[in-house]
Amino acid sequence: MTGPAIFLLLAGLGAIAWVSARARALRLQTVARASGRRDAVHSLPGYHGWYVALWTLIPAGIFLAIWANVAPGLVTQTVLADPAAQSLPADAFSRSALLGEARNIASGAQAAAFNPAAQALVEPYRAAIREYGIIGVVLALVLAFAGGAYAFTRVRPDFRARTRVERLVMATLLIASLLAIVTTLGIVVSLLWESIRFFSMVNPIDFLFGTKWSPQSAALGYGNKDAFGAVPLFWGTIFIGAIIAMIVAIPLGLMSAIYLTQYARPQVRKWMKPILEVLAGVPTVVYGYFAALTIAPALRDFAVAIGIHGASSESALAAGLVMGVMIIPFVSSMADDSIAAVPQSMRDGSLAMGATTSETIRKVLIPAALPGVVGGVLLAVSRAIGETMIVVMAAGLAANLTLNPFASVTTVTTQIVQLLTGDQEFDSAKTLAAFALGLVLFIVTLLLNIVALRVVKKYREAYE
Amino acid sequence: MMHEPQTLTPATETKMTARDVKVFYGDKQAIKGVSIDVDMDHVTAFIGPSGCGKSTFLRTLNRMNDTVASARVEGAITLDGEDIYAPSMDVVQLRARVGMVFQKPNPFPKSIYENIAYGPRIHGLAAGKADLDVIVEKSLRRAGLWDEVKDRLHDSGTALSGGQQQRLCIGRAIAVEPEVILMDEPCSALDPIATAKIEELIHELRGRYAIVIVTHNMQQAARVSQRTAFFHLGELVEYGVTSDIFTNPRQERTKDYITGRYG
Amino acid sequence: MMHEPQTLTPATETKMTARDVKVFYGDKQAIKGVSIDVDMDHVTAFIGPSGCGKSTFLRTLNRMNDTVASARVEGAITLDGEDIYAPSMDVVQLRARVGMVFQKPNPFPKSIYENIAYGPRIHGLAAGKADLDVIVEKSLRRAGLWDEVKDRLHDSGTALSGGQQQRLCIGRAIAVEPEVILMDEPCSALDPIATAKIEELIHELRGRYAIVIVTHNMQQAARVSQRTAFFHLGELVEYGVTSDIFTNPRQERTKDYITGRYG
Amino acid sequence: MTVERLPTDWKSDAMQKRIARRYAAERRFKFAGLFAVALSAAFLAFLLFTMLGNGLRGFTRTEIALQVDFPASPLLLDPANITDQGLAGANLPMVTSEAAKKALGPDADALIAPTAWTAVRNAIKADPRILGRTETVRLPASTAIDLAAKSKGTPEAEAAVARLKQQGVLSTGFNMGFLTGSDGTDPTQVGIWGAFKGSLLTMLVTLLLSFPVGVATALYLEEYARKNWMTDIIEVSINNLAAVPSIIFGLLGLSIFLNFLHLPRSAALVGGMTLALMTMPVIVIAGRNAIKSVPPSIRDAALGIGASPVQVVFQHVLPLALPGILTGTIIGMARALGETAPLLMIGMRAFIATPPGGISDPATVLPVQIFLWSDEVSKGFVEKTSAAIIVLLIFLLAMNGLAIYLRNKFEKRW
Amino acid sequence: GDQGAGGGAGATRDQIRAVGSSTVYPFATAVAELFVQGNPGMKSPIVESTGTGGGMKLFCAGVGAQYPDIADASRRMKKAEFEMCQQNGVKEIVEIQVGVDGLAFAESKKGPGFKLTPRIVYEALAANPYGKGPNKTQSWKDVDPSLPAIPISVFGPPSTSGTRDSLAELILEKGCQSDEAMKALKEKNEDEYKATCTRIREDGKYVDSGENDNLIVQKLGANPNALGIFGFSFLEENKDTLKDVPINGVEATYETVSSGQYPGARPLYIYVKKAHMQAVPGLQAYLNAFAANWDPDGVLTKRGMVASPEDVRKASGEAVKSLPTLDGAALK
Ligand SMILES: Nc1ncnc2c1ncn2[C@@H]1O[C@H](COP(=O)(O)OP(=O)(O)OP(=O)(O)O)[C@@H](O)[C@H]1O
Ligand SMILES: Nc1ncnc2c1ncn2[C@@H]1O[C@H](COP(=O)(O)OP(=O)(O)OP(=O)(O)O)[C@@H](O)[C@H]1O
Ligand SMILES: [Mg+2]
Ligand SMILES: [Mg+2]
Ligand SMILES: O=P([O-])([O-])[O-]
Repeated sequence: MTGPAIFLLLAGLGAIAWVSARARALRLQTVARASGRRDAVHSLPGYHGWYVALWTLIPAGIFLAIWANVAPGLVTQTVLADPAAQSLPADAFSRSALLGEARNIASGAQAAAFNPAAQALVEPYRAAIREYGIIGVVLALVLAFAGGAYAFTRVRPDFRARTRVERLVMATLLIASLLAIVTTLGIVVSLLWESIRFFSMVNPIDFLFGTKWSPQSAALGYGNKDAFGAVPLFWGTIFIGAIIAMIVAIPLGLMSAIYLTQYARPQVRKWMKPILEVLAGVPTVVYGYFAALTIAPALRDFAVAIGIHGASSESALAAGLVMGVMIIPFVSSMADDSIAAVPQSMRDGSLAMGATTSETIRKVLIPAALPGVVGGVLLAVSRAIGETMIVVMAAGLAANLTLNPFASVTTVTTQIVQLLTGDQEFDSAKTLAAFALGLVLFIVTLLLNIVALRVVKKYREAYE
Repeated sequence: MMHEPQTLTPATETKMTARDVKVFYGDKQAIKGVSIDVDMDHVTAFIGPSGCGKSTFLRTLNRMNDTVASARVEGAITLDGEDIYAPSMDVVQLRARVGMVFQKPNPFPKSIYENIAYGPRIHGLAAGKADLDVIVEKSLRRAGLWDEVKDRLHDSGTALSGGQQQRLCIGRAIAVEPEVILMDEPCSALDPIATAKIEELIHELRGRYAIVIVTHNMQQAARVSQRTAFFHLGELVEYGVTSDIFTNPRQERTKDYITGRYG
Repeated sequence: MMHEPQTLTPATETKMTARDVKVFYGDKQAIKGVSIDVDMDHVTAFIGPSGCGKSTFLRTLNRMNDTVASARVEGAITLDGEDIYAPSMDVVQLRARVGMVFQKPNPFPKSIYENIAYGPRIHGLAAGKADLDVIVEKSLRRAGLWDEVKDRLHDSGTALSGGQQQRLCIGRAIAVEPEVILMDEPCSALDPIATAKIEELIHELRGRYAIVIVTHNMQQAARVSQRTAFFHLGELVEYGVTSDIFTNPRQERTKDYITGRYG
Repeated sequence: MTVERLPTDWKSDAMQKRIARRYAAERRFKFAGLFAVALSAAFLAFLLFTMLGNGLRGFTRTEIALQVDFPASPLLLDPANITDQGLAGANLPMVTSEAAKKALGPDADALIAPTAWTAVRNAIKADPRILGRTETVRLPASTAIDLAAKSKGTPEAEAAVARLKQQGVLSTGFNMGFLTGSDGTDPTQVGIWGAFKGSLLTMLVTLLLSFPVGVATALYLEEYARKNWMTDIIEVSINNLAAVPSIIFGLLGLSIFLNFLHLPRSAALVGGMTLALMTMPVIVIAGRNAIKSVPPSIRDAALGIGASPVQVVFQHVLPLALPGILTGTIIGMARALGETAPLLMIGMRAFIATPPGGISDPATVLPVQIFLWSDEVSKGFVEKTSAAIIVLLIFLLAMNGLAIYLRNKFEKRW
Repeated sequence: GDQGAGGGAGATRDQIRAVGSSTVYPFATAVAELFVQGNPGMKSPIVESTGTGGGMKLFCAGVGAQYPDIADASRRMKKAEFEMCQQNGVKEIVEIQVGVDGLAFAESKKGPGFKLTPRIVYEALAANPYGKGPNKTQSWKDVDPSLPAIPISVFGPPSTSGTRDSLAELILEKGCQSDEAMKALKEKNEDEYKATCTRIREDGKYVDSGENDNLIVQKLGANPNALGIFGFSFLEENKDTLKDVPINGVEATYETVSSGQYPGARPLYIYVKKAHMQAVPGLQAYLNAFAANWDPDGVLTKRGMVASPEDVRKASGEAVKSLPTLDGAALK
C-alpha cells in the first residue's frame, strides 16, 4: 500500500470518527438540554468530533511514523534471507547500492536497473515490501479503531471535550515555540563542539590576541602558534562594519528618517520609504558583485589618482561604503521608530515655545530619542559585522592591520567562507578555525543585540 | 450660530479677538464660526463636552494647528490688533508671545534649569549665563516652584511629581515673557492637591497675562475663571461672565450641560 | 476599610456577593477589600474618580481579570451562591452567565447578524439556522436596535454609528441569556442622544437582569441606578440607595466628590 | 526678588536678524535631510541602472545562420527512428563543425559556440524530415563573436563579425535558452532555470517549515504564554535568532544537517531547512506585531461572552492578524530568497548542469548561481551574471511590492 | 537523489560526484556537460571546486554514496593522501592524466614587461630566502637589477591548492636550489628544506587570492605593476587584457607547455574510485567522455587545457578502459 493511500485511508477514518462522534454528542445533548440545566452540556458537538477523530488519528499516525523507519530494515533482512541475495558482492557499498537499486525499482522510484544484478532482487523486494506494508496497515488500523473506540465511549454531554482538544492545540503551539530554543542550542552546540576541538590545537589566547593570521602556514605544517592570530580579522571586521559602514549609514540613515518623518509631505513619504527599504531588500550577493566590479575599481583609480600608496582593488572602503548603503534603511527605520516613540507632547511643547522644526528636532527630539537611536545603531553594527557576501566579494583576503581604507583587509565572515569552501582541508585546525571564528561572531553579535535591545526597551518604557 | 462677538464689560482691555473662525480637519469642520474676545488680566474658561472643539479652538490662538497637516483655519484672529494669520506674522515669535500649557505635563527630558532656559535660549532673550540664571529663578518663582527645586536645578525635569512638572511647564512658558497663556486642561492629569496648587497659581498669574483655560471640570471653571465660554459641536453656544453662566445660563443647551444632562 | 458587606433593603434578591475582595496587579494593590451585594432586578452604579478601581472590581465579577497576567484576586465572590473562583467553575460558562459591555463599543468586524449569533453558536444555544434567526431578532429587539438594522443584518457591525454599535454589543451580550450584565462606562464614548437611548435601554432591561454599571457621570448614575457604590483609592467608601448617596452622603469623601471638589 | 525685565521687543532689528538666522539654519537642516534621502535613492538608481546596463544584453544572443546539407553529411542516424540516444551518438558535433567550416571558412569552430551542435540536434528533433534536405539552422555564436556583435570584442572577433554581417548570416535575438537552461561552462549556452528551480524548491521547503512553526510560536507567545523562565528563554532565543548572522546558520546546517544527520549535501532540502531556521524568527516577530495590533477590545468582546482562549485566537485574532503575518512572511521569504552565504556552507555551490528533480537532489539557487558566475573566467559571464541579477531583483521587488501592497491594503486602524 | 539510509539497504546515488582542483574544474564541468548531452536521461554530474588538497581529503574519506567518486587534481596525489585513502578503505584508485596545464605568470598589457627566472621569483616571494632571515626586498629592483624599480605585488593561489603546490615545486624549489647549500639541506633535513624553499612571505607583497581567479585577472587589468600567477587557461581566456611573462625566456604557449619546455608545465589528473564504478551509474561513460575530448583538437583544448603528449594520452586512454589500480609506491 502506498503512502498516499494509507494517508487517505486514515483521513477517511478520522472523518468517519468525527462525524459519528459529533452526531452522538448532538443526540445526547439534545436530551440533556431538555433537563434544563445550563451546565448539563459542556462542549459543542464538534469538539466531541475532534476529540474522537484525534484519538483515531494520532496513535495510528505515530505508529506509522515509527513503522516507516523500522519496516525498511525488516524488509531488507527478509530480502537478504532470500536465496537471490546470496550472489550479492561482499563489498558493502556495492552491496547496499544494489539493494537500494532493487528497492527503488520495487517501490517504483526507479524505472530500470543500471545493474543487472539488482534485477534479481526486485521480486523478493516487492514481496517483502508488500508483506510488511500489509502488516503495518493492519496494525495502524487496529490502533485507529482502538483509539477511536476508547474516545467514543467518553462522549457524554458533560464530558469536557473542548478542554481536551484545546489542550492539544496549546501543546502544539508550545512545541512549535520550543523549536526556537532547539535552534539556538543547535547553533551553540555545533559551534562549541568544533571550537573546543580547535582550541585543543590552538591556544585561545593566541587566537584572540595574536596579530598574525596565516592559516596557510599551519596547513604547510609550520605549526599553529603564529598562524591563528585573529586580531587582524577582528580589526578588518570592525573597520569595515563598525567604522566605514557606520560613517555612511548613520548620517544618511538618520537624516533620511528625520526628513521623511518630520518634513516630507505624506505623499513623498509614502513613496520614498518603500524605495529606501528596497536598499535593504537587495540581496547581498548583488551588492558584493556591484562593490567588486563597479565601486572597488573606481575607488582604486581615485586613490591612485590622488597618490595614495598601497591602494588595492579590494579595499576596505569599497566593501564598507556599499555595506553602509545597505544598512541605511535599517538605521533609518530604527531612528524613525525611536523618534516616533518620543511623545508628540515633547514636540508640541517645543513648538509651542516658539522653536523652529529643526531646533525641535536637534534640541528635543534627538536628545530624547538618543538611547533608541544608539540601540538601533548597535543593532546595525551587529548586522554589519555579520554580513558576509559583500566582504567575501569585495574586501579581499589579506589579513592586514591597517588604517588605510584603500588597503585590503579581511573579515571574520570572509575567512569563515574561505576556510570552509574552496581550498579546504577537513579536520585540520584550519577548518576548525572557521567554527571558532563563528563562535566569536555569534557571541559578539549576541552581546550587541542583547545590549541594544535592552537599551531600546528601557527607552521605550520610559515613555510608556 | 453667533458670528457677532460676545464682548463683555467695556472696562476690560481686549488682548485677542477671533472673528468667525472656522477650523477644518480635512473635510470635517471642527469649529463652525466662532467669534470671541479674550481680555487682558482675566481668566477665560472654555467648557463643553468632549470633542466639541475646545482644544481645537484654543490651538488656533497660537497657530499650533499649523503642525497638524490636515488642519485649515478660516476667519480672523488678532493679537493686539495684529492679524496672527497674516503672512508677515512670524509664527515662531507668535508662539513666544502666546504661550501654551498642555493637558499632560510635558517637561523636556532635560534638567529643570534647561527646561526653563530652553525658550530664552532659542529666542536669544538672555545676554549671558548670569542673565539666564536670573530668568530661570524668576520664572520658577512665578510658577511657584522655586522653593521646591532650587537645590536641584540640575536634576531631570521628568523626575518631578506630576503637579510639579505641570508648574515647571507653566514656568517654561512664562520664561519667554508671553502676553497670553493658553492652558488645555492643565489639571486633568493631576491629583486634587496638585490641582489646588495650579488653581492658586492661575489666580496669581492673572494680573500679568491674559489666560485662557480649557477644562472638563465645571467646578474648576467656576473657581478659577472670570469669563466662561461654552462650546458645543464646534459652536460657541454662550460666552459670558462666569458667575452668570453658572447661575443663570441663557441657552437651554448650556443649562443641560451644566446640570449634567449630557457630556 | 469596610469589610462588612453593605446590604440594603432585605426585600431584594441578592444575585452576586463579594466578600473582602482584594485585587493586586503584581505588587500593586488596586482593590483593598471590598464587600458588596449585587441585587437582582436593580441597576447598581459604581462611581469614583479615575483609577479608583471601578473597572478592576467590575472585571472580577466575571473573571475578566484572569486575562491580565499580573492580576491576582483574593476574597470570595459568588453567583447564586456558587463560588465563581472555585476550580470547578468553568470560566467560559461563567462569562456567558455574567455578560459584559465595554467602554468603547467593540463589535466584531463581522456582520451584525454574526455579531449577535457568535455567542449562541459557541455555546450551542441554537438548534439550527431558524432557531438562530429567532435568537438574533429577539436580542436585537431587546437591545432596541431591530428596527434600525433589520434590513441590513449582513452589513458590517463596525459600519454602525457609535451608539448603535454599543447597543449591538448589548444585544450580543443578551443573546447568550446572561443573568447579570456588567457595563463599564457604556456611554462615555457616545454623544448625548445615543447616551439617552442607552439609558432608556438600561431602564427596560432592569427587570430581567441584575445590571452593574460603571460611570464617570454622576448625573447618569443618579438617572439610571437604584444603588450606588462610591469607590476611592481602591476602597468602597460608601454603598447605598442612589437617592440617599446623592442627597445625603454619609462620608465626607463622597460628598466632596459629588460636589466636584476632586476627580 | 529679582529685577523686572522689560517686555521683549520682538520687532527690533537684532531680533529680526536673529530670526533670519534661525530660519536659514532651518533651511540648511531640511536640505541636509533631503540630500540624504536623495543620495540614498540615487545610489539605488545607480545600482539598478548599472545592472540593467550590463545585464540586458545577457537576455539576447547572437546567432549564425548555417546551411546544413543533411543528406550529404556523414550522419550516423536512422531517419525513421529518431531517439535521444540515437541523436547523442549521431556524430552531430562533427557534422556541425564540418558544415560550419564549409560555409564560414576554416576558422568556423571559433565562430560558433562549442555546443552549437545541440541546435542542430534540436532542429532534427523538432522535424526529422529536414534530414532529407538542406536546411538553414541558426547556431549560437561563440562568446567572442557574441560579445563583439553586441558590444566590444577583440579586434579579431570584430573583424569576424564584420565579415559575417556582410555574409548576412548574423542575427541577434532574444535568448530563450537563458530562461530555460541550466548552469554550463559556455556562457552562450547557460540558463537560470536550474538555479531558479533550485530556489523554488528551497523556498518551498523554507515556507512549509517556517510558516506554521512561526505562526504557532507567535500565537503562543503573544496570546497564551505566561511570563516565566521558559517563555523568557523562548523570547530571548527568537530575538537572538533574528539577529544571528546568516553565515552562522550555514555553520549550523553544515555541522548538524550534513555532518551529524547525514542529510544529502547540496540539496534544496537542507538549504530550505537552514533558511527556515533563519526565516522562522522573522515570521514570529512580524506575527507577534500583527497579533499585537489586533485591538484588545476584540479579545475582550469575545472573552466577555464566553469564548475560550483557543476560540478567541482562531476565530478572531488570527483572521485579523493574517494580513500582517503574511506581509512578514513575504518579507522573510524575500530575504531567504536573496541569501547566499549559509548555502555556500552546505555545498549548494556545485556545478550542476540539469535542473534538480526534487528537494533531495543537488541544486543551486539564484544568488549562489550569481556568485558562481561572477567568478567565471569567460568574459561572456559578466552579462549573464548581471542578467541573473536582474531576474533575481525582479522577483525580490515583486515580493516586496506585494508585501507593501498587502500592508497598505490591510493596514487597519481600530 | 539520495535515499534515507534506513535499514541495511544503503544509500544510492544516481549522480556522479567530483571534487577537487579549481584548475581542473572548468574541464571537469565541460566534460560533465558533454556527458549530459551525450547521455540523455542521465543526471548531470556534480562538480565542486574545492582545491586539490581539499578534494583529496573528501575523496579519501571513504567508499560510499556520501563520498565523491572522482578527485580532480592539478598535481599528482601525494603519498600521504594515498595512505589516508587506504586507511579509510579506499583501496583501489585509478589515476588518469587528462591533460597538462601551465603555471602561467602574467601582467597587464600595460605592464612593464617582466622577464623572470625561478631564482628571481623565489627571492621575491620566499618568506625566508635561503634561510637567511626574513625577506626584505621591496621592489623588483631589489631582487634583480635588471628589473624595474616597481614595488613587488603578486596575486597568486592560496595554500592547499594544487596550483600553489605546483608553484612551490616547479618554480620556488628550482629557484631555491640555485643555492648549493639548499641542495645540501634537502639531503640533510627535508623539513627545513621545505620550509625554507617553499614558504611564501606574508607581508602583503604576495596576495593570497583565493579561488577567485577571475578577480585576479581583473585586478591585474587595473594594476599594471602587479604580477599574477594562475592556470594557463586563464591567461588564454584573457589575452586581450593580459600578457605573458616569460620564465627563463620561455613564454607560456600551447606548444611550450605541451612539450614541457615551459618550466611551469604540470600534468592534470583525475582519480577515480574503482569501488564506485559499478555502484554509480554513468561513471564509466563520464570517463569515456573525458577520453573522447582530451585530444589536441578536442573540446577541452578549446577551453584552455593543453593536451598531453600523444603517448601519455594513449596510456590514459588505456587506463580509462582497463582501470589499473594505482600503486602507492610510485607516489612521493
Ligand atoms: N488632528 C485631528 N484630525 C482630525 N480631526 C481632529 C483632530 N483633532 C481633533 N479632531 C476632531 O475635531 C473635533 C474637536 O476636537 P477637540 O480635540 O478640539 O475637542 P475637545 O473639545 O478638546 O475635546 P476633549 O475635551 O476630548 O479634549 C473632534 O471631533 C475631533 O475628533
Ligand atoms: N493591567 C493593569 N496592570 C497594572 N495596573 C493596572 C492595570 N489595570 C489597572 N491598573 C491600575 O489599577 C488601578 C485601578 O484601575 P481601574 O482601571 O480599575 O480604575 P477605574 O476606576 O476604572 O478608572 P477609570 O475611571 O480611569 O477607568 C489604577 O491605579 C490602575 O493604574
Ligand atoms: Mg481637548
Ligand atoms: Mg475604568
Ligand atoms: O585548485 P587547484 O587546481 O589549484 O588545486
